Amino acid sequence: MIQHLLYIKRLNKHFGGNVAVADVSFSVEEKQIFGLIGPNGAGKTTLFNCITGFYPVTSGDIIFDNQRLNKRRPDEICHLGMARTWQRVKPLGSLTVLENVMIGAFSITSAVGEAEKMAIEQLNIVGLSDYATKPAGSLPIGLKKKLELARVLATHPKMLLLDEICGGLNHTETDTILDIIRSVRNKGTTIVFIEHDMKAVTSICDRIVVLNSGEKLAEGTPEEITNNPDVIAAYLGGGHHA
Amino acid sequence: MKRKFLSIVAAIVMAFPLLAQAAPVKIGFINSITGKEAQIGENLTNGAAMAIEDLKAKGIQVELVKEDDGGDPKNALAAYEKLVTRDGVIGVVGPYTSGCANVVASRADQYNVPLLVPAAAKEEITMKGYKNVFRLNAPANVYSMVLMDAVKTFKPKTIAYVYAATDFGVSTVKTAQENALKMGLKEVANEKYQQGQPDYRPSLSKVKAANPDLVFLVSYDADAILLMRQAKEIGLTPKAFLGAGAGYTTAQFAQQTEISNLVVSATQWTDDVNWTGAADFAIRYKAKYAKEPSYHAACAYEAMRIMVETAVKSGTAAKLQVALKAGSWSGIMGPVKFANYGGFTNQNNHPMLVQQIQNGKYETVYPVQFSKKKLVYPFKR
Amino acid sequence: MKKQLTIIAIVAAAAALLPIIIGENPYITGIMISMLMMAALASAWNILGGFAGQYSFGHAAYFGAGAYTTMIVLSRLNPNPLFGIVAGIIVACIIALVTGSIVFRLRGHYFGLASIAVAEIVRLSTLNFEFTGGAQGILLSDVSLWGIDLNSKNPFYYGMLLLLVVTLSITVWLGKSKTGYYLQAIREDQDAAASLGINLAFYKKKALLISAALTSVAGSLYAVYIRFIDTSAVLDLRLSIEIILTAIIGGVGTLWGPVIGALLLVPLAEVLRSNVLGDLLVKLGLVSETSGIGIFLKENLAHAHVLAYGIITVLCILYLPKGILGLFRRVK
Amino acid sequence: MLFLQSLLSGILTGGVYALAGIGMSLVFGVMNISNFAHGDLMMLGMYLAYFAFTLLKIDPYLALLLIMPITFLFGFMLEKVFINRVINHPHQNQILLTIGLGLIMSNTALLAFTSDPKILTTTYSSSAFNSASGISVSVPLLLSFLITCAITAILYLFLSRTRTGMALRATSQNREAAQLMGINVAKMSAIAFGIGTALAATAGALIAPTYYIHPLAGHSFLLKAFTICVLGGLGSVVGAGVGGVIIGVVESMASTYISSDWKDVVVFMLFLAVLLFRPQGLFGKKGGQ
Repeated sequence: MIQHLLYIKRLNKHFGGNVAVADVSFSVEEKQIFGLIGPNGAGKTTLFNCITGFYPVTSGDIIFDNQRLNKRRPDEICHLGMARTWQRVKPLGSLTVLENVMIGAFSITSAVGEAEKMAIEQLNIVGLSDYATKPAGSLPIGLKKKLELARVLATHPKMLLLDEICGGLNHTETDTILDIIRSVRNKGTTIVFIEHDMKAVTSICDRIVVLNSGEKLAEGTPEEITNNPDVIAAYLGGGHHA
Repeated sequence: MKRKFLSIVAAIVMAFPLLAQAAPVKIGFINSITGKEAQIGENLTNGAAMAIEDLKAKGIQVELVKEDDGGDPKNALAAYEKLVTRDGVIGVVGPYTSGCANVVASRADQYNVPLLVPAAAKEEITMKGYKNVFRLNAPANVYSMVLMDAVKTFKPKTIAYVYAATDFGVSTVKTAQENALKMGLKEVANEKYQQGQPDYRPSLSKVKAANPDLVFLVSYDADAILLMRQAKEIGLTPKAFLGAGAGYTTAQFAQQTEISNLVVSATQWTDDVNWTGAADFAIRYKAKYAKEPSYHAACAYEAMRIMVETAVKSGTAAKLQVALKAGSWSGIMGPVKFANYGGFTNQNNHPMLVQQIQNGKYETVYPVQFSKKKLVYPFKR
Repeated sequence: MKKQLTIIAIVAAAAALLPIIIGENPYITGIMISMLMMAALASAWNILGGFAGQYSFGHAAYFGAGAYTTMIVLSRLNPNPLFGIVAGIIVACIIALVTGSIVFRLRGHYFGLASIAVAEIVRLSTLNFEFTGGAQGILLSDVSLWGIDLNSKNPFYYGMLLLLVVTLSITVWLGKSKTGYYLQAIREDQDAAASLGINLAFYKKKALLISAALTSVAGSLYAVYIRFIDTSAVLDLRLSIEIILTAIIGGVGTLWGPVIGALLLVPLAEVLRSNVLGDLLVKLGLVSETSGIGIFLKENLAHAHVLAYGIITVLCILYLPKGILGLFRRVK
Repeated sequence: MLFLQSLLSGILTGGVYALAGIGMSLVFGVMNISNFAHGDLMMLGMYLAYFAFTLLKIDPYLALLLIMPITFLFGFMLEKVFINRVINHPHQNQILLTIGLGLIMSNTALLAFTSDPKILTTTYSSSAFNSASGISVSVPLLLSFLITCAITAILYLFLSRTRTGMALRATSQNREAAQLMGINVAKMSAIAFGIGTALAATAGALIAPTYYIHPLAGHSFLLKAFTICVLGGLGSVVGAGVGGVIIGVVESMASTYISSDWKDVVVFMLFLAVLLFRPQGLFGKKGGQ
């Protein structure tokens, strides 16, 4: 039997009268790169916020690594091995790049020296070593995205939730990030991926779920999704280009 | 960093000798010029200033060093220490607030510079046996004592207390309760309030429901007017309103004839008392400051006068202490003598007065030997 | 870290020599005690405000907790002030824990407002209860410790200095520890911090507890030093605001900022209070004592000291939002 | 009887609190600033009413027609000169700026007007309607309550029916979006602060005939105004109105049935309880963060 790391079961999230996520179910296999796509306002980020404990869910279950996440705090979820990045990057502006990554590393060690060592390692992986002593707030957006990635990687997660990690990046930058993601997966980390850039999604994902207006529209391999007429109508027809 | 610190300290150290030049006799005056008690502080400032003027007219020269404590004990202590160690004063008048006076009094024997407290009411100040602490005014317990004595003859049966949650309010009511117990008065309501509220009606309604013969009030200036307005509004009419000093003894309160008529209050001083110079002081004060003198002003005037006159004759702090202890005076506050009695040390056994507002004017009504008018009882609207 | 600790040690050693240099001078020593106290208070506040970005507007509650507990213990239970100090820390920590559990679930404006509400509840309760001395406050005649005369100022000077050194050392140590990094992460972005595994409430509470305990020790020392406390002296909102102003004007989040703020503001307040400036101008013959300006200066300058405080605050926020140390950093 | 009397005086006193609360809530909603100078702006209104009455012989309630435009301009100017320079600064700096401005105002008033409290005595200052059952209703309090209701209604209409009102509301909902829609948010901030100031001053003027006038008199209303804002939901005008009346009644009931010296504690407890269990306030819309 295939080992699933994350199950989403009939998840609902309402804000007052607005339904942001409606009855969404899917599951993510270990070591998969799993894509979550959909037009603006489809509920992708809301779903992330529910999974990572930032929003309480209205109903349904989130099971990660055999643990129910519904009532857990974000920091507990992080310690269970699920880490996330933010669509709008959240650098700890007045701390240095190195210190930002150390904050991530502190979730597995309390020793400052060791955290520093682990952080330097991650900076090397994403190629930010030259910027280690710069304040994080001063980096350009492309490097901030890399920093987000290095910071979550330093928590040594089992699963990584990436919210538009390539958003706002040029082709070269996107390719570097995708390379990093692949290598991370190859080391054993499962990845869930929100992305607008269809090319990025289809080139890297093993499996894709499409959300539209909070509901699950389709699920399948990249080929199945790109050929799905519903998806083309809702997503591509909605003004977005593959 | 360090250098900065040192330079600041050095600047302060150097600034002061400049100020401490030789002068006739130096007296310190600690007062609440700013802060919550600034309003009463101003009365003290005026009273003391008039004393200095009068002394000058008599050819008595003195250098007065004024200090503000802002009502903060820490500042009062700093002020006192500055006065005695930097400015070289041989005697200090003040501070006004009980808290500040308490702290300064507890240090007076350490520096051996006499302190004359003009108007702070807390009993403790002169109950610790401090050699160098003298007090002119009567302490808090006398306020209630004299008020109760004044109405004793009318045989009231019940009493209600309405008072500010301040040191003076709580202390005064505590002694009032003791006195009431002795008189066999029954307490039917006890309403302590936080100052500065716009609405006292709920408390007053409770008092009204208890229907007391006497309503004993301790409030500060503005609160007193507010309370009496709302008392009139809800129709609270006991046989007498007894106001313990402070807010019930101001000219502003008396002017509100609609609400203040026939309110009885205890005070340290009135302008129609038959003490030497009291009436004259009132006239001159009014001419100079365009308002009625409060008892605080009279206390400050007399305290300053006694301090300076005695200091000029003594010349040193030690001699001043002896002279204050031995001397006796008579002036606008009546006879003054700093005596030891009933647990007090160096306390002037000042007879307090009871006054009643009659037709917008304070009239002394008790004790009989100091008064011209009779107490109107019961109270009526 | 070593370097910073060495600087603290050198500064402390120099400060320890000051009373010997100055000699017997209670007035100046008194002002220096106030400076050290304010420096310690602002530094302690800075642990919560500077590191964790949680601006408490209710630190008077912890100062008052220390002062009141110490006075109550001294006057009723045990004449050794050290017991009072320890008891004060315990009470302050209990208040901090309760406060933390309520207010750290809130963010932004709410935290500041809630911290005021808690402090006001503490103040009003102290005013209303009997065992706290209520509105009358608590007066203590004499205190002694191991035969040391606590009527003299030097024990308090060294006590406050020690407290300041401890507070600064904790600040340095925090800056280089996991907790310190976590608190800074919370200050920068709470969501990011939580997503990186930081238990927000736990670390905020930890910072508040450290800050409250240090603040309460200052309160205890103050109480034994002045020997009279009431709510307006040790629990007033004014005190809370003075602490923040000192930290902000010096430079929030820096090691020495709060100290510099205290070294400037306390003497300034004293100069304005005692009207040294007005007297100086008169004595120097720059202004005639009987002229309009002279009379105004003599009579009103004391009135103006809170006004001056207000003006300095506004100018500081507009032109030096990062405090005096921020200015130096910009120059660098 | 006692119950009815305290309920009534609670509601009426709450009306004035409400006005102070509404002004603060509006400023909060549009500018996201906690205005610690609000009490001092109330004090300004008290003095204006006092001087209008003593110097110009204008009834304090009539003087509102003068006070409101003057204080609106004053608030508008304050915003332009000081507040808008810190609009993007951290909250704490904004708070400290308003504290500083408040200190300047109250201490300037201390220098100018001394700390002698002024008493504004009108012919109706201590008059009341007395019912046969013994319940009395203070005339000035009733008048100020009615004026409060009228002002709140006008403000509500202004916010919901006029272009400027709608722009204010849009700015309050989402500053960035409003800017994108072409609303001049800087101007809206100044207008909001002007209205907030005018409302604070009006509250001050309304309370003047039944209260005392002192440079620090506004301070006791500052924390109440905050409590009201939080209770009603920061930024909600209707919420603040209802919140004010609730606070008035709670205070009045607490002093009748608990004790008058504990009533402020009860109010602060209520404040914390609201923060804990309903941080968006009674009328707030947004979900808790």
